Amino acid sequence: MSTPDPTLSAAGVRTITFAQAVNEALAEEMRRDPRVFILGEDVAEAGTPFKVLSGLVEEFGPERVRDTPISEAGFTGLAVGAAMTGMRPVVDLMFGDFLTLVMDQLVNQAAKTHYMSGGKLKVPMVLRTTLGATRRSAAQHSQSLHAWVSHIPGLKVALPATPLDAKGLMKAAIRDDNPVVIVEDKLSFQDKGPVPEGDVLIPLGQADIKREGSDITFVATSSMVVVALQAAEQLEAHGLSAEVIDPRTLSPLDSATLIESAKKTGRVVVVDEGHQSYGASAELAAVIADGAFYYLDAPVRRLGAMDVPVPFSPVLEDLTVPTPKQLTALAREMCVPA
Amino acid sequence: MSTPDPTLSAAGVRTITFAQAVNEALAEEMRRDPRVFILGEDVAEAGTPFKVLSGLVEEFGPERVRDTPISEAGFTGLAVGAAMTGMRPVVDLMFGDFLTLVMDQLVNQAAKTHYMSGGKLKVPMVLRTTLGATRRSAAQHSQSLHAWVSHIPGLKVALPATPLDAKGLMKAAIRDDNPVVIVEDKLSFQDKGPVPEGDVLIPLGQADIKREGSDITFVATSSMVVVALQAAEQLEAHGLSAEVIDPRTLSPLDSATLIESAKKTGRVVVVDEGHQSYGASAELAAVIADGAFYYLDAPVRRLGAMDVPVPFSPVLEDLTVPTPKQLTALAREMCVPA
Amino acid sequence: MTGRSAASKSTPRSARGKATGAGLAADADPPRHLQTYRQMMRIRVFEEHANELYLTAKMPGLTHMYAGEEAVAVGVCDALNRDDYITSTHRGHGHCIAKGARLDLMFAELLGKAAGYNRGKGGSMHIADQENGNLGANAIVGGSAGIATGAALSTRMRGTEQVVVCFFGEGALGQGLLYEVMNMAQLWKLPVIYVCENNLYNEYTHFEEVTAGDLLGRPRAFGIHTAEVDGQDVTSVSATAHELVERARKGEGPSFLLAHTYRYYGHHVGDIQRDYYRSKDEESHWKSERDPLTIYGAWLQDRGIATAEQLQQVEAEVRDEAQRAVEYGLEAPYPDEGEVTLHVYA
Amino acid sequence: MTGRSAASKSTPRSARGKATGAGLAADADPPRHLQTYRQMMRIRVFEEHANELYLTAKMPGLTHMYAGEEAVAVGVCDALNRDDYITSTHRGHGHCIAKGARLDLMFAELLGKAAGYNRGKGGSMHIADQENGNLGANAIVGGSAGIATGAALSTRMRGTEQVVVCFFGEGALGQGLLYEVMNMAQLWKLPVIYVCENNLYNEYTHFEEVTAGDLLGRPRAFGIHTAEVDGQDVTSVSATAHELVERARKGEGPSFLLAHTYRYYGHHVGDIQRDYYRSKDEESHWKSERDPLTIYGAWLQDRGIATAEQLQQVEAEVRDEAQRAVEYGLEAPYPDEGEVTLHVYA
Ligand SMILES: Cc1ncc(C[n+]2csc(CCOP(=O)(O)OP(=O)(O)O)c2C)c(N)n1
Ligand SMILES: Cc1ncc(C[n+]2csc(CCOP(=O)(O)OP(=O)(O)O)c2C)c(N)n1
Ligand SMILES: [Mg+2]
Ligand SMILES: [Mg+2]
Repeated sequence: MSTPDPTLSAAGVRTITFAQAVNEALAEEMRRDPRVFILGEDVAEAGTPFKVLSGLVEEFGPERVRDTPISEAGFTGLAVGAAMTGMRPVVDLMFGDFLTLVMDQLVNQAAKTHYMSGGKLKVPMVLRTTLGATRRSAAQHSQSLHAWVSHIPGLKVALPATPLDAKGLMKAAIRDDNPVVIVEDKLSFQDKGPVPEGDVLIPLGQADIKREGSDITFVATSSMVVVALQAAEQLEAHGLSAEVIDPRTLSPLDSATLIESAKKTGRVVVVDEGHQSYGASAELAAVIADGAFYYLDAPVRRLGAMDVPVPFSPVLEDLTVPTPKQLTALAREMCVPA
Repeated sequence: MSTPDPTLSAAGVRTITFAQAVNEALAEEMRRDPRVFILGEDVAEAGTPFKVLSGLVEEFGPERVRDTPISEAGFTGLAVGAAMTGMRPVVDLMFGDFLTLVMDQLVNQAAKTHYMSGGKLKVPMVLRTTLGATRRSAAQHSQSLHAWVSHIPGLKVALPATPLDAKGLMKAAIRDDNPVVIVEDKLSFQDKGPVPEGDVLIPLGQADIKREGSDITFVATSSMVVVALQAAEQLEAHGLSAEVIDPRTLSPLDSATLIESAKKTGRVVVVDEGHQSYGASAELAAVIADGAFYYLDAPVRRLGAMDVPVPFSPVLEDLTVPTPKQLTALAREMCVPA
Repeated sequence: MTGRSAASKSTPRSARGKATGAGLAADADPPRHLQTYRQMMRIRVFEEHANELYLTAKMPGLTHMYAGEEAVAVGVCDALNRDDYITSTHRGHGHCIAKGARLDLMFAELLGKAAGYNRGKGGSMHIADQENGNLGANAIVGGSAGIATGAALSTRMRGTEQVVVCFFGEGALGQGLLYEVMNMAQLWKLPVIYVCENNLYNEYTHFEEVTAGDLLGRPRAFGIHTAEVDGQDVTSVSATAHELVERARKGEGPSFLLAHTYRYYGHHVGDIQRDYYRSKDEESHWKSERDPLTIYGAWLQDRGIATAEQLQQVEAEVRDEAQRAVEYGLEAPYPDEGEVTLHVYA
Repeated sequence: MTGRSAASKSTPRSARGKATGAGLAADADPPRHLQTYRQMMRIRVFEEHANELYLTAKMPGLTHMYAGEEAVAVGVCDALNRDDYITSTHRGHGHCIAKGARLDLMFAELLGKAAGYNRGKGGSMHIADQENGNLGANAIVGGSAGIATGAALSTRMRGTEQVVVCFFGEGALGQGLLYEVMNMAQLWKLPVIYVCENNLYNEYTHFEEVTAGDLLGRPRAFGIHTAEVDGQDVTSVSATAHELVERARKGEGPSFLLAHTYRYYGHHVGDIQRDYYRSKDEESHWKSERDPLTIYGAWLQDRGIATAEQLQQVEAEVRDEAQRAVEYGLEAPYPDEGEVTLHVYA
């Protein structure tokens, strides 16, 4: 799939925000399937602190848009049990940093139930949460911990980067029979983009070529897609053509699309907002460096968040997240004939 | 550092088990420093289910070898608070799978306190836990989740593979002013090796060349070190010389030693018992593929645990963990001139 | 699954669909009582075999035995319909059998065979029997408290009359998760019954050394209805369970049942040298004075509901069933290697 | 740290080393009372400035204000020595000030400046003041309960007489961690006082909608001593806090203090439109009838301990101090870029 997507010029396509796209996906799925319900902190009247769920409780009522106590492990556990017995819960985990509190329910319970039961039980649930720094929220409200869940067989992991992907991945996740973690960049909720009305389903496991190019490939996730696109534009002025690929789901991973692009351009930078060390960027880089080994003109490079807790002070925080400028500089350095 | 270590031929070197080495390290440090204490489930009279701590409560009493309720998050939190206020706790987390329960205390609290406080507070604690499958313990008691903690700045992570390393890394960890996670292979507790009496300190961040070789490098962690050594022996019969490098600590990572070996041999396999995808092996492979790019004769390959929850049935479980046979086959394939 | 259909010959016991309205003691119906006695005996004999399989190195890994605690699982499940749910623990064989499972498929699971309840992939600590509403054993202490409470939420949202029983040991009172979910269960009046099996020990530590205050104070703090029973007396357990299940079905909300009991074997099969944490005297006191099968057998005979011969007959039948079930398990084939990558995703 | 020494001129208040033996009400000593009033006023005015800094876009991020709850932090800290510990929350400015912090270094922290308590690296949600025993605010609800309890264990193991206060909002009762650590605190008789600030709301949800049963039943379940106070009345808070601290120091173990209070602003500075979850009437009732500064001011005047003029004088001094502190914070330099990689490891 490559942008511009033909479906986006069809009738019924509106320009809406990322938050609206998520909201719409949930509303459509809840209308379609009475088993779908939402639970989490301040999801009902408040519509979450980010207001992503505004209006849903009015349409679906407080049973299906259910405010919980501040009990992340508890309500994630409830979702697992509800999913095992015929419901399709969507857990709202306010900040990705709170994954720390739900790992047992997610990893030891949700992810393993289908396998451990020899295929008898299944856990069709979605857990949506956030990633992303530079919101001045300091070290416990700014982490991008998607590498953890991507490491766990039995979980699927989606990282939408545009309103369209946000809608399409959410709908696919809700219809999936497995536990799916959707990580949204909390700084992109107000970003706008074209989204069709009604069913948009983006298969889990399909990367998206967000921009075609020939000299270098940027494999970028979530918040870093826009960084890569900006860098790609800046590089044009330097006569360099960058391709931007968004895996969209880390698990399953569409490694074929990544490797193919790497073979074409011969140069790759992986950009991801998780800490660089032992982050998702390591897996993507390792897969590409292995799969495209004989085609690479330079080592696969990575740009991740700095390996430091996210500092509060804006002057420090801004240093920790990869920028278009850094990426442009790195790409130019890599494209200089050796 | 390279084996055989000269210190191991010195007087006072005994052949003891991995469990005894850990026990001795703790006992020596507790004698040396009254601030050191242990807390966890069944650590006192029972000496843990693996009997690693046997005898310590008799010497140090139940205050310093403290049985806790089955409250992993709680007692890890207590350790953080105790460490911040002048003690040096060693948390005993019975199974590595229970990391799921303590991630908030470890990652959001212990790891970040020093940084968030601008360097004023520190958290000198050790958390020891396990990894490793093939014990017929099924999916919730067999995981190797060290990649998670390695991803977190502020934590150090050590994976001893021999009794000597077990002693030396534990002692170094206890004296370190940071939170250190030590992950021990639960199947190696009865393995024997030479260990000197008294102070053995292995600096955190120093890889060990467990075997020298020239044709291929195996970077192996924890339980996989012995797998790599066995493969290396098998390869000798095929005229291939394998070097085995054990990073010993994943964070800090001695990447220089890894890259140097890769440059020398031109071929690398990373072997680690975590799930392969998004595992520690990805970081090691990415670091080497980048750092030794121009010296590599083949792509850096990885052997991790299969990306499946660990099955109970022995016939299935044994398929999930890398074996010397697999590694030998892979190495031979890689060493065939292209 | 050919293994399954072959297996179906070996244990004729089919789970009762509906629970009888009241507790055992209110009922003089001999078949029901003999069936209850049989269920307790099946657990007892199952565990004897499990221990033996370990000692003779035929069973992979370790397993935690329920012998001594039979009256709790059987008494509680006496109040449940087949489509009611339970969640179970690492010490789960008793719950599984009491909820209606077949011994042969259980042994097959403990032995890692494809015919097992989980196709050999779960083993003792994860045995699940969905058809009889057993959502699975759990190797994380307290780990199923969320699942049970969520299943209860699900029954309400789906508009069924199902109830859920969450079994756990007193050690699980150490896990914060339990408090989080009890709060929600009470807030939303969910039909879940928390059954705390206090067998005195968290592994090798007496519960009093690691448990402050009053056990029942914990559910009460959330306004949850509580009850306490002699867990060695199946008629008491059953009577109370019927009350609590009735409450839950009527929408009156969750409850918490504290059952006092004792495990006969070690924490797991390998825990043989136990002197350092509990005395031989204590063990033999429970076995000789407080044995649930003896107590119930005597109760039945006292009331003329069953004769000693009838009970012996039940035991003989159970021993026979169990023997055949073990053999079935031992002979059953292992899963194909290809199964290792099956069921990671649905 | 030149920033620090420059700053030291601006706030003369040096923390009292030792708490006086008894609660405020038992004491007619005007300086102590005026100092208490000053502390409450410092919190109130600090928050006015914090709000203003947000509204004028001078402060990065969001912050949670303590105004309305001053009597709790100040009353509790009245019972603490300087070397006693506290742990604090996302709504932590009040705790920090009450435990002895300087306003200028606090503003510097809120503004991300190198002179701040945490060198700008923590911000409002992580402000810590080790020299005065404040082990830090925490952005994880309930996240400091383990730390506080562990600090209490540490005081015992080190053989000191220090006690620890763990502040948290009633929302933290939803976190399982709290139950896990209360159990250990009681088991080991640790000198920790859990202070639950019930300001009625968990963010945008009334606590009754998400909290079943009885708040004090929770600590009581573990056998923990409990007390309840009007959190708007600093003399009551102080009296009770002295009792609880005394118990803890004497080795009589943990306690739990439930303080009823109210926050005046939104959940955070950005929570301005609040009608959907609480009424303007409710807000103005608390502000006009239950204001802790007004209540204490009246109490002081009724007893002739202070005059209206004296109180106004205190307020004027505090406003002046705060104004200078804000300016100090605004003018202070940001940390050097090189600091970003400092302090990851000790
Ligand atoms: C979260 C967690 N912590 C520790 C363990 C190790 N463990 C297994 S059983 C057990 C004791 C459980 O005691 P209790 O809940 O009373 O159940 P019992 O074994 O007595 O039936 C422990 C500590 C575990 N499985 N899960
Ligand atoms: C574990 C966790 N869950 C959720 C949040 C988001 N959050 C921040 S403050 C808050 C409400 C806290 O309410 P309470 O404990 O009563 O404190 P108050 O804000 O009223 O002082 C929530 C849900 C968080 N910071 N941490
Ligand atoms: Mg027990
Ligand atoms: Mg509150």
